[in-house]
Amino acid sequence: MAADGSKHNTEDYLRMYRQMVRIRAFEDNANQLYLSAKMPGLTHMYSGQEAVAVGICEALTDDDRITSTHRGHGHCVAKGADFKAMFCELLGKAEGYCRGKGGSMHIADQSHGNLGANAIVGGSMGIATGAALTAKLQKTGHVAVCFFGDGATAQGLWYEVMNMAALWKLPVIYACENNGYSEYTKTEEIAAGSLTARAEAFGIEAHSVDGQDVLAVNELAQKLVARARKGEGPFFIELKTYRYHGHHVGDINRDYYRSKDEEAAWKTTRDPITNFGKWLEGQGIVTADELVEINNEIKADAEAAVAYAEAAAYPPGEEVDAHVFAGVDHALTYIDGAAK
Amino acid sequence: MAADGSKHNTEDYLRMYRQMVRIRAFEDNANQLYLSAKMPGLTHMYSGQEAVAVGICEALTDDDRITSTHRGHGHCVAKGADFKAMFCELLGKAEGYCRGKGGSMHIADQSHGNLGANAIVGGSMGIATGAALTAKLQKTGHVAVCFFGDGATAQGLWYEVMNMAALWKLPVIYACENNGYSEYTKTEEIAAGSLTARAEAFGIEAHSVDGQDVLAVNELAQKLVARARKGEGPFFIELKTYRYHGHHVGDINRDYYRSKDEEAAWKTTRDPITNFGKWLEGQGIVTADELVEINNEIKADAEAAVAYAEAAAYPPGEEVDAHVFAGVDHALTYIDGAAK
Amino acid sequence: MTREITLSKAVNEAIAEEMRRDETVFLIGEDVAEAGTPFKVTSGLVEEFGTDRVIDTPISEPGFVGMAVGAAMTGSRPIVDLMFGDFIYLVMDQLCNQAAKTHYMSGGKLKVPMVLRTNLGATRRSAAQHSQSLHALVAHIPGLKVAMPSSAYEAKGLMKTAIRDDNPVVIFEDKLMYNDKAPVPEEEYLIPFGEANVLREGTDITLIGTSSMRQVCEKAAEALAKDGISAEVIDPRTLVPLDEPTLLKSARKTSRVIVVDEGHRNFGVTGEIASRINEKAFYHLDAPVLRLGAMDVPVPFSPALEDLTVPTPDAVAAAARSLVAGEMTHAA
Amino acid sequence: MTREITLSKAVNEAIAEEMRRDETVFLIGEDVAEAGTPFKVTSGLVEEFGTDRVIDTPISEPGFVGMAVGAAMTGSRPIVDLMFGDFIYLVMDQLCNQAAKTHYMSGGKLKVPMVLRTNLGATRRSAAQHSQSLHALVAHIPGLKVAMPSSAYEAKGLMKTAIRDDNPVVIFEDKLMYNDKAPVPEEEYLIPFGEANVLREGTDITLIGTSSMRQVCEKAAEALAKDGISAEVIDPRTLVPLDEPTLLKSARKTSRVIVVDEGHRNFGVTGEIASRINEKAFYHLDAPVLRLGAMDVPVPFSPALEDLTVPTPDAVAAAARSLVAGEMTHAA
Ligand SMILES: Cc1ncc(C[n+]2csc(CCOP(=O)(O)OP(=O)(O)O)c2C)c(N)n1
Ligand SMILES: Cc1ncc(C[n+]2csc(CCOP(=O)(O)OP(=O)(O)O)c2C)c(N)n1
Ligand SMILES: [Mg+2]
Ligand SMILES: [Mg+2]
Repeated sequence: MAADGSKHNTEDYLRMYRQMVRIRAFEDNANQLYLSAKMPGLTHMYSGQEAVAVGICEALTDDDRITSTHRGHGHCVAKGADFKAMFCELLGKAEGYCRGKGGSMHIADQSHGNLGANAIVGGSMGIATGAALTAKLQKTGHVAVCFFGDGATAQGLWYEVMNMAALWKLPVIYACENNGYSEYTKTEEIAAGSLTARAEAFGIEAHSVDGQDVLAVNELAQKLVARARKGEGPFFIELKTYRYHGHHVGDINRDYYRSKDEEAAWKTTRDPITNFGKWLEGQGIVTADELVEINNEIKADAEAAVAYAEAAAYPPGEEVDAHVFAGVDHALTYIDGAAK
Repeated sequence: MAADGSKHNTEDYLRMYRQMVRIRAFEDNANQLYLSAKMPGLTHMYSGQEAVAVGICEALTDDDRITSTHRGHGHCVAKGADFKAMFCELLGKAEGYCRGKGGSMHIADQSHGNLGANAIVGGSMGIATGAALTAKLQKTGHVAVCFFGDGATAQGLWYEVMNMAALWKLPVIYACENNGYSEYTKTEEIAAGSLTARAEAFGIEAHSVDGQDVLAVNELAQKLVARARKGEGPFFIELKTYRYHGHHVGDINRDYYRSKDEEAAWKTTRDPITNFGKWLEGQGIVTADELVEINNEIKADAEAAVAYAEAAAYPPGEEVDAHVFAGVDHALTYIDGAAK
Repeated sequence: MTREITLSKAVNEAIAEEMRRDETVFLIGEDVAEAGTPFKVTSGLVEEFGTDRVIDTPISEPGFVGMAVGAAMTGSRPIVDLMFGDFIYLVMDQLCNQAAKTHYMSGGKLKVPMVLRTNLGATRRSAAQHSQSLHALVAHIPGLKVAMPSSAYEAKGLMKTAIRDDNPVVIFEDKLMYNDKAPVPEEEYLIPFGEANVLREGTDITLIGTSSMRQVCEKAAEALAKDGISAEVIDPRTLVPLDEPTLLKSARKTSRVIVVDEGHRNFGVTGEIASRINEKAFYHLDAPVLRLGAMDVPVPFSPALEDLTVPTPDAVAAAARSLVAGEMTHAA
Repeated sequence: MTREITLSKAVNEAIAEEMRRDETVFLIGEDVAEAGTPFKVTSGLVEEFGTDRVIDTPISEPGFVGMAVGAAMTGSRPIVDLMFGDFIYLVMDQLCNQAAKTHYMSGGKLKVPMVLRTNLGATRRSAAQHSQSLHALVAHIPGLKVAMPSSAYEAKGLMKTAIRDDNPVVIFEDKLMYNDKAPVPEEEYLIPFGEANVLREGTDITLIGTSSMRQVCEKAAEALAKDGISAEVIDPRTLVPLDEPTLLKSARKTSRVIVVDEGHRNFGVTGEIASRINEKAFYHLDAPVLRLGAMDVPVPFSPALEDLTVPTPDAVAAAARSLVAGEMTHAA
């Protein structure tokens, strides 16, 4: 662990721990829902990468914005979302964050500044940078964090917005979660040169950090967020991490691109939750029993939320053409000029 | 001048000189055609940048491919095109390189490996890289050169294709003509960081060279082309140069973004043709009289080609729906299923 | 008070007025500040509003459209200047996957109040990549509103409505009309979306023309009047929403309709408008609804060819005469 | 010899056969090699043809489509795999400004023989950015051919024709049909572009269905047969070129037509087909040509909503019954 026990107070540590456990619990349940064919569509598990979302989001306020990805549950939880509204969304229920219209790949939580997951790889890079533009123009002092994967660095959009962010000193942090794979392909096969150098070429300060170490991530994030607020941004962070599951929940037989040994090694030696828990114990901040208690409590929370979501109602059919246009109740009559 | 007289033979030098003069003569006539309202549409003058096109294209064979830009006459001439077919194209005549369908912004010369000018800034970056992919897959030993301006470096497409070119070691050279402006904006206002660093971040060897010095450009191009043929590519070259005219022929009052003094300084001290002419004289390769003779001869050629093009016929109306699809004489009947 | 101003000036006024009214509005695009765009539409704005609100960008269309989406989601009201309508292909993902869907995907939680202003129109000898009229593409995508001003008056009124709209709106100006003058009130006015404009009443045939095809239809109607044919001319003004009631009312009255639009004919705007009229006014029609669009070829550079590709008043009048005469060209 | 194979397998065979026949053909896209695409359509190809001809790319859709254009211009015949049809927005510039126009802009000097294969289709619970059917966008652009296979048989035959075509061809496969089997000959065959397939003859009404809407129409026709209504079912197979003669012949025979397509209805494919029939078979029609498309909303995630957005056999049959019964829903 990068930080020593004195820098943060106990409450902060425990919140970080709990948030990581909440993400893991959310994912375990989501995976279970999928495997038992209760979840429509498919979904991408964040398990293994918890320290990234939590380390960064703990450095942000509710007014700071984030944009998220297809692998977005972790960011959503870390930014403060509620289990019930999340599970409802995953099941396409009316009480979901997006009234069931978005699902796993588009979950957004406006109340906590999460501008949404995105099913277009790299698709939110402009959005995050634009949020930072609002922050600069309206002098709000807010910061925007753009989460994306190593695979997304191949999208040209990133270079376009980095250039503008650098020219205009926008308060945006590009957070690349390098989990070693983009779908079924190793990162080195799809990324030439160096990721940090790519940002630096635009005059953007770049950092590389161990994405399994929540304290290291948080410490860096605190610093960069504070500097971005003062107009010293943009910044780039590469976070080295690992996804435990397949690319999506259906990606089961994956030996052809990734060995079981490699997976086991990360899970046993580099798990962000286990390791942080051990550190907390070592520092005398919690006992092993207290950790178990936290884990159990969160697990129960998640299961209750799942049960709630399963019982919840689908949106009524008449909502199908609502929300196409803000201010228009039903798009179908509106576009035919009937509602004028 | 970067090279000493012994490296090239006299013939090469004179051809380079002539090619630069041919570009200038072409542009002077094109400009005149526009100002006298004889040319339809508008066009972008290459004058001032001649050493770039000539220095690079002289390192290529007819089988090597180039892609060009909205400011493309120079590349076209340098790659071996004929004045008559070029002027015919600029005037929309049937004998033009593209039967009048392309015009200045789309002039292509398949016979000399020019895959065409492009009116989408950055639009040909994929095309050039794809030409290099064919060269690699079919082991032709050919090289592709992608010409583009400093402004085009803001297009995300470049980063996407650089990444793939680097991963697959494609024989492509990205040649960025940095003329200090993109339309009415100075390069430093639209480009953060460093252009060469952007290529280097992808592991691509990058060079910066004086684009007014035809020998320096040619020497570098010769080396890199030879290495690209051997599979040591891709490469990036930034060529520092200057456009003498406005952004396009109609951009007359331009003091608000560029001073007359700056223009005068480049024209009087940095002209690629004058300076190369002086060097040739200094080396005893030609006399001042011989240079005048060359200039006059080319001027006469250009004027004859203009006269030819002015007298040439427009394409017949029935060609309007030809060439939409290869193998289809008339697209309008074809798309309605009449031609099956 | 009404004076005559150019379409450029009308757009400029609309933007300036809205920027004065609402400080969250800003303008972003290539060379929109000092240069005022190549068409000089935005000249003077940077002097009044400064470089914070009139923002010159690098040549990064997907990038700055994406940023506009994010800015709009967070309390700004960006107006994006896309220099040529042909560049809309570059921004389709940000426009159609992001801007158009965000409100829906978020179940109404997030809004994207942004305007994308761009242009259309051939015959400037600008060849295939600077002459397209691509409004059909965006009209197909749910979540986008699409406006097609047909004169300085509409350009101003629709632009102001667009800027105040809480949704992404795409406005296509005809680049050949920037210097055309039309009467425009001094006083503030807005033109609501979804209200077609009946420019000329008639009884024999309805000519529906979008953007500058309105003028083409008006000229055709004048020529037809000389032949004793009374043509009604309608400008839909917005494609999404489309004022079907007004179009249907006219079709039911005249029983004959021609739809004229400068986009390509094939799988374009005219097919939709014609189909809706056929579907909903079928039993009132005396003849098939005809359609005139840009020829289904890339726009050629040569003036000798380019002029053949766009609908003209003569072509519209000729089609109208044959319809009124009851010529059943395709009856076989 | 005919056996039953899946649509996936049919596409795979078409690509493999053409790659064997012509060594300038190569396949490029994300995870097309070892992974064989998420839909496993290209499995096994890399083993036979190697990584030089089955090329995995980074997530750079505009980049690799642009490269395919350049490769096609210089003697290769690339097949581009675009993982989801929704990503077509990202490649519109390279596809529509470059690939579609190069032959024309060069006056016939340069050719772009490439295939872009992608997919369409909702109801996989994949939400708004992975469920779109965007074929109307490309059908609008001159210079592109557009094929819409409706079964394994068409998927193979059209793919082989596409690969041999000297022009850019976009093929939209229905991602819900990848595992559907159909009889496919062992022997080589090609399906020419511009030849519609009359799947079922009928006399009362014509149902035109693209892609999987063919099956929807076939099911509707079966239901209608039980009611004594004789429906003709036609699959256009290609949108560009469109086999107008076959469609018109049927319309003139049955006098009633419904066009069904899974793209959005507004400004989409159905409008064009309906308009052409109205225009050229008007005097033979007893009723307006009706259109069924995907609902004009972004595709919602919730199963409860998503299922409402796509045309079903029931909806087609109901529309057909009302047409045949002469109900003039919109006659007012
Ligand atoms: C534009 C686009 N191209 C392709 C895809 C398909 N796709 C979904 S996730 C993914 C891999 C993303 O890799 P990375 O960015 O590293 O994120 P990770 O999945 O590892 O979290 C791909 C190719 C997509 N959704 N969007
Ligand atoms: C995609 C796109 N965006 C904008 C334009 C308009 N435009 C034409 S040339 C140009 C400036 C290009 O600058 P640069 O690349 O430096 O080339 P230069 O004109 O200096 O040769 C712009 C913005 C365009 N043609 N294409
Ligand atoms: Mg990854
Ligand atoms: Mg420049």
